[in-house]
Parts: sequence; structure tokens; C-alpha cells
Amino acid sequence: MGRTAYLIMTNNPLVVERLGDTHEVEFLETSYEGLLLAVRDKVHEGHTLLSHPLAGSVKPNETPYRSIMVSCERCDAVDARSLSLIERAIEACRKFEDKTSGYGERALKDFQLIDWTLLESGLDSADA
Amino acid sequence: MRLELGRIYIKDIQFASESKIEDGVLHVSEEALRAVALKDDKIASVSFDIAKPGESVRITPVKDVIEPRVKVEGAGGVFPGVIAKVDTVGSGVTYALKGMAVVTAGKIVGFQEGIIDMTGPGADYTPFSKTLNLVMVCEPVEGAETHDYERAVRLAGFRVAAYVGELARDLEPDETQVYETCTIKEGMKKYPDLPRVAYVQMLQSQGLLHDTYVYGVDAKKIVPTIMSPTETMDGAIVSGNCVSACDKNPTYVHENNPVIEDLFEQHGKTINFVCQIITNENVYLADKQRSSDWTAKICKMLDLDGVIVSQEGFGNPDTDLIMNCKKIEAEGVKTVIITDEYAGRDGRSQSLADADIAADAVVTGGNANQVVVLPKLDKVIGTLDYVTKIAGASEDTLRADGSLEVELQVITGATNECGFNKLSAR
Amino acid sequence: MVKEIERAGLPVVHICTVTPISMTVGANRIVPAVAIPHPLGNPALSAEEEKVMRRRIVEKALEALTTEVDGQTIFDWQ
Amino acid sequence: MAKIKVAHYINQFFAQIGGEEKANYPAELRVGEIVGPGMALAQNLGDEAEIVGTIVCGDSYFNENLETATAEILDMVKELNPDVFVAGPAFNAGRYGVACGTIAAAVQDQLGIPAVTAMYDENPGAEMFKDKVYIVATKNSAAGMRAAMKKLAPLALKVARGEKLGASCEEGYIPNGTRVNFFEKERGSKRAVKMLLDKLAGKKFATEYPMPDFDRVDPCPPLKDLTHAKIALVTSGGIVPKGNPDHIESSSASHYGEYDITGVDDLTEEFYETAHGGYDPTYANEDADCVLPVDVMRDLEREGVIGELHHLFYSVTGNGTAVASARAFAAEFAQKLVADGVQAVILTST
Repeated sequence: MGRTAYLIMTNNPLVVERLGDTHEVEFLETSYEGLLLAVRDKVHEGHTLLSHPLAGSVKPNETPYRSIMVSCERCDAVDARSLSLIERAIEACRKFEDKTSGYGERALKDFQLIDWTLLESGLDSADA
Repeated sequence: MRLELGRIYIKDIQFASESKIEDGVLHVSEEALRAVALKDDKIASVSFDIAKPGESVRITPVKDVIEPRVKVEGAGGVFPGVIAKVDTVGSGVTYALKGMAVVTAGKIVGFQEGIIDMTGPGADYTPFSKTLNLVMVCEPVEGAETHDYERAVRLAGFRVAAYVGELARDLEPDETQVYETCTIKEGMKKYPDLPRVAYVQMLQSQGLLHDTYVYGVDAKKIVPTIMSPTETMDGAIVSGNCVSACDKNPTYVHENNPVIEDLFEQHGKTINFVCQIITNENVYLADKQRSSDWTAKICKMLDLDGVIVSQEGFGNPDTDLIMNCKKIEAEGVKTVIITDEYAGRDGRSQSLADADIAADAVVTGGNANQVVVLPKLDKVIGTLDYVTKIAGASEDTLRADGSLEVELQVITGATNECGFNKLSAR
Repeated sequence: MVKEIERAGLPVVHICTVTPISMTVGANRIVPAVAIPHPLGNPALSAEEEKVMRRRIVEKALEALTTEVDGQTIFDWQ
Repeated sequence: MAKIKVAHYINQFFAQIGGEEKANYPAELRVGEIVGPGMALAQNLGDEAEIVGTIVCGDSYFNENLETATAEILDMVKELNPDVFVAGPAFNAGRYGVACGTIAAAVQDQLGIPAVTAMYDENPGAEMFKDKVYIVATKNSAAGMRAAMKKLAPLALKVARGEKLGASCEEGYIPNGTRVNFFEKERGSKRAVKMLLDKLAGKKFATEYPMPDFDRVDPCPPLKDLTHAKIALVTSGGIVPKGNPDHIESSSASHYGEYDITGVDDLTEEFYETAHGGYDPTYANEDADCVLPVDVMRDLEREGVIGELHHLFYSVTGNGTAVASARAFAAEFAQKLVADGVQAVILTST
């Protein structure tokens, strides 16, 4: 799969900084859940999930950042697997208290870095 | 493969001028340990401490827990491809220091979890309240990259554990046990009537702080493969994982994998324990599909009758777990899976992020969202600075009387998904 | 939901965009719908054409309700 | 310390009044009496508690006069003013089980008195009430009385004292959807090996986490005569009158909507919209018929293709997988649909 095949949806500024010029990145200034909802709308439009919406073990709402890869290509039919994954992710996200306020800059940077490395491992697979 | 595992029981740890093990007491020279740890120039300083069961001590943030072992006979050394040269381990003789562990602690990132309490309610949940812990707390050099520093601390822990293990090389073990699996043909001949069973172990493999290494290879880059379970006992699988403290597998759990031990106990009696199959838990969905397809394929090719699948970590591995289970069952291989739950603080939410009707035999390590209050302890090894930011800890985590209100997810090993503990839920 | 309705003794047809999900939730009579935001509509069509299409879907649903089924069955109208 | 006061509810059969022929026996309070299975209950409660009265009620009387019977019995319980209310055990008796569940839940919710009951896990009352009151699992016949009381009595004492209960398998109640941690005797890996051995041997084994919602319901027989059938519309697409008068939440809704469409031929933008937060609402807000086809159904009704479109429709929000609360809603309005003479349902989902 070449680089044009996927779109990265993210609320992580570090991802834009690293990939903004070379990749198709849709940056949304939103919460973790907000990003999941935006990805869900994409799935409703017929895009397919390429990376797991709950990548990583840092819990939703513990980290404020999330980056998800979806296909650029749109199918006519909604992909059932993608839909159930994203819906379950949204459900899972709501189980965790929001702890994202009150982080210092250092912690935010670390969360960005972790989100980036999780995405990076997906990119490695996609570009392999 | 045939591995003789000699157990040497450690009854106490003491700092001393000279390192040695005598009458079950580990004497270690702090200076020697420091030299071993500081071989890496990313680590600015390291301090050592000893925490014993029952003491009023809290260790946090914990990165890894390692059991010291030494390869006495046979190919390779402990932690092959990581700190020993790449050589296939799992045969010959290995000694393990029982009743103790090397614990690496200290900050890697600005948020970090992992609590080991040596006493009180927290101690009931972590298996590492029962071990004598030689704790090392590292500090990075100025400006060290997170990746580099994580690696440095990870390897320093293994070096220290190997250094301690080496002290046992010439001792007489207190107890010896032989673990042996057969080749395919041998097994068919020897146990023609016993069901053929394997252990499928899913390894966390997603990125920084979420990685596992097999003979030094980053597990996200492997395709599923088979191993002799005795290789695992020699440290062929090590942890680079320090997120989701409750359900990640510290290296200690790999070395002492409980599923392997309990399957060996039945080996030759009720089952033929054929092998261990390792697979990964990648971020990319196509990888998940490939790995689960392959795992099921290997189960089929090995003519297995049953498998136990263990999981590691939170959230997306639920998808790998269910895919593995569904596909393995579809090959006609009976499957039992081990997981843990995130059912919310009230226990009423959906526990897993995926589900399938094929998963009809589930063992659970309990609800990681359960709240527990940890009283103030006399001594902290490491730092509480980050405790308000650890996963599961809420804003009022640190209460007025110094106690902590946290979810089980911050406690190292609390809901382990290899079935290391007795905690469960209904 | 569909199971609870059926359990009460009422035949029920599920008009649902993502039929695999309909299968998972246990519907026995399933009619595929158009799209998630407009299961029985299509903004690309004129109002008249759209209603004709909607009627076809509903008629298919009624056909499902009058058909004996043995387990989960999809009634396609396209 | 004062003894814990227990009120006990049983049916006409266990009160030795009679079987089916006496099922219309009205609710009756016997203050200070211990009746039938109450003996075994009292024995198992021991010295700490006493039964202060027994309420006897016929199963048909209860189920056919649900509201009045419930009110009568609640008054009797009030009079006894117990610390805990115990109903049953009902074993596999369906109407008795439903009565036990209904009244135990009512005592708990309306009087604030803790309540427990007991029945066979396939009793319909168990499915209906297991997430509302603690229900001890029993055998499927009264032969299991001794065993049932051994679990029921200690559970009653615990809830009376307001103690925190352990997991279902420790306390003996039917799993109620709330996951509770506890320590097993064996570690997880050992339990997994044992489960695998049982599974390989074709023996029974109990999963520790049942997968949600994979039970199946057999299809109902088809409608024979469409032209006389009364058909109802139900949607999970969140269609509501404009302004969302019932404030149905956009997700994880805590209630469902029931709306009258008498005289409505078409769901127009002016009067209807969607409350669902799970999809792009533009189209449904413009023309709600694209989610809930009232316009087409009215045409078919007028043309005589169908007998009648039911004058109420039911609406919930929630996506395909978030089924937990939707299930309870559906169980409730399905009963209303049946009572209203509806013969078939068209359910639309986004």
C-alpha cells in the first residue's frame, strides 16, 4: 500500500508537525472522544478503519491524544467491522473519567510522543 | 527440548561489601551493582534499595520486574539477543533465584503508573508484594531521548538481574525440576491418546512503552511462530512495556509464565503440551488480521485439539483476542481465553471492547476499574510526584491523610492476563 | 431490541443499513437499508423517486413479515 | 441488639391453600405467622432475625391485578415495617417468579426496604428482575428448598445489614450484570487449564465472563393476513417530535419515546427531527420519513395493503452495538404493543 492510500485523523499537534507536509493529515482540535466521533462519521461515509481506534494501553481520557488511520478510498457500503470497532471504542472511551485537564506541558509532550509512536508503528506496517 | 530448572530460594537480601549468595541470603555490593547499571551513558545515576514483604514500603513508578536466572549448562545465556548473544536457549540447565526480584523504577515519561505496595490492601493485589525486591531507581542524563532512555533502563534491569543470577552459578539448587516437550513425531508416539494442546501467547507490540522483544526482535515485526516453552523460561521473551501496569506482563511473568507451568503440570498425564505459539498485538488492522490468520493456521498445521490464549494490555488487544479465538475455534480447536475486564468503576459497563459467540470459555483476571484505597505507607521508593497522573488515579487521588484512591489498573500485575493471580470477577 | 420484540411474540422485520450488525443483534427478518444517516431515503433522488424507493423497501419489509423463515434471513429489495 | 425483622411473601400453593384452582386467592397478611417454607427460612436465619409476618397471594390474582395487588401488598409490607423483605423461593413456577420479582423490586424501590427473592435461573421472572433485585439461583423444583434457603437466608441478613455483597458465585445470586471482583482459590492459569480439560472432554464448564447478547430468539410465525394486520413502527434512529419534548439523550439514553401519530400522514421538517447523536442528522431532520417511513405506511394503509398503522411509535437512540439499555426498553414497550393488539413490528435502524 502506498502513502496515498490512507488518511490520518488526529488531534495530536506532533503528528501534524512530523507528517503535515508529506502525508494526508486531517487535524481536529478536539477531545479524544471528539476524534473518535469524527472517525465514526468517516466510517459512516464508507471509509474503512486501517488502525485500531484504541491503539495503545494509555487509557482514553487519560491521554488527550489520538491518531487513527482510515482509508482514503470510500466504498458504497459501510464496513461493518470498522463500524463495530469504532462504536465499541466510543463506548469504551466513555467508561474512563476525563483526566486530561491539569497536565503540565511535559506530560502533554509525552502523551503526544506516545500517540505518535503508536501511529508510527501503524505507518510502518502500511508503508512496508 | 529438555530444560532442568534449579531453584535456589532466597530468604533475605542485604547490602554488603562483597556480592555472594550464602545460606539463602543474597549479599550484594551496591557499588558493583551501580557499575553494572551505569554501563549505559544515558543513565546519569542509579540508587538501590531493598523492599521486603510486610514492610511499610511503596515502590512507584515501576517499570519492570525481573527474576534473576543464570544459564549453567546448554546453549546461550539468559535474555538471549538482548544482553546475551543470540543462541537458541531452552535446553540444558538453568538456575533461578526464587522469592526475589529485581524491580526497575523511576520516571520514563511525565505520566507513569505501576505501584507495588509491600503491605496493606495494595499488597493483596500485586504478586510482587510477596517477593524480596531489589529496587533500582534510575535517572536519565540531561536531554536523553525518551526512546533511548527507555531502552537504557530496560537493559540496565536485565544486566543487574543477570549479575545477581550469576552469583548462583556454582551453587547447589534447593530443588530441581525437569521440563521437556517432545518433537511432533515423538509426541504422537509417546502420547497417542492424549489431546494435543498448545499455549498461544499474545505479546503487546505497539510502540514506545508498549513493546515486547523475542530474542531481541521487536515483536511487532514478527509473524506468529512456535517456540519451546522452555525457551521462555530462559528469558527469550522480555518486556519493554510499562503502560497499563495491571495487565502488562513484566519480564518476571514471562520467565515464570503460569500457563506454561500449569500446562507442564498436566503434560504426559492429561494432555500432550506440544508447544508455545507467540503472536503480537499490532496497531494496524491488517497486521491483526494476518497474525490471527497465521495463529489459527499454525494451530491447524500442528493438529492441535486445544489451546489456551492469553492476552496482554487494554483495549485493542481485545480485538486480537477475539479474532484469535474465533479463528482457532473455526479450525475445530477448542479454545480457552484469559483476559481482564474494564467494566467501569461500578462494574456495569461492557467489560471488553470486542466480543464473539465463539469465546465461550473465558477466564478473567478481574475488573481493572475497581477502586481501592491505598493507605499512606512509611517509605516510598521512587517518587509519588507522578502518582496523581497515573492511569486510573483521579484528581483527588492523594487524599488529605496521604492515602491514595486509585483504580486497580495502577497496581503492577493486579489483573494479569496470563492468569498469574487469583483475582477474578463475576 | 429486535430480540425483545420477537420474544414478546411479535414478528419483527429489521430495516438496517449494516446487515452484519443486524445479524449480531439477533434479527431473523432483515431488510438492508440505504445508508446510516438515511436508511429509507436517498438525497440524491428527487422527492418522488425517493418515496418510490422507500415504498419498495417497506413493501419488502411487509413481504418479510408474511414469509415463514427458518433462522436469520435477508430480504433484498435492490 | 434488636432482631432483624423479616417479612416473607409466598403464593397460595406454598401456603397450602391449593393449586391452580386457588390461584385467584387474594393478597392476605398474616401478622406474626410463619407459613410453609417460612419454617425453613426461619431456621436458616437463626437467632439474629425473626419473621414478623407472612403475605400470601394467589399467582393469578397477582398477575391479573398487577397494579392493585402490588399496591395492596406494599401496604401490608408497610404495616409489618420489616428490615428486609424475602419473596419465594419460586423455583420454576413462572407466574410465581414474576410475582416475587415484581413485588420485591417494588418493596425496594418504593418503600426503600431491601428485598431478596429466589428462583430457578430460567424462570421468566429471573430474566425480568435479576438486574433489579438480588435473586438467589435455585433448582427447578421445590426439591431444592433446603439448598435454596441455605443461600437465601444469609443473603437476606446481609442486605438487611446493608453489607457490601461479594460476587454472584460467592453469594449465590443470579449474575445481575454488575461485575464484582473477588479472589478465587486457584490462580487464573490453573483455572484456564481446568476449563480446557473440561472443554476437551466434552464436560460442562462455566465461563467466567459470558459474552454479551448472543442468545437467539426463534422467528415468530409470519403474518397470515396483511390486509387486516395492525403494524407498529419502532426505530433506533431517535426520531422525536420537533424540540425533543421528552429530552431523549443523544446517546446512552435513559428512557425511550412513545409518540402518537394519529392523523399524521408525513413526518415533516416542521414537526419532527432526530435526537440521535450517532450519525449525521441533516437528512433525518429534513425528512424524518427517511428513518421512520410514516408517509409510505399511511399510503399502504389507505390502499388497504395493510390493516392499520398503530397510532403510537416508539423511538430510542443508540447505535447497533450499544444494546444493554435498549434491551430493557424494548422488553417494556413490546408488552405495550402486544396489549394494544399490534401484530407485527417494523424496526428501522440507522
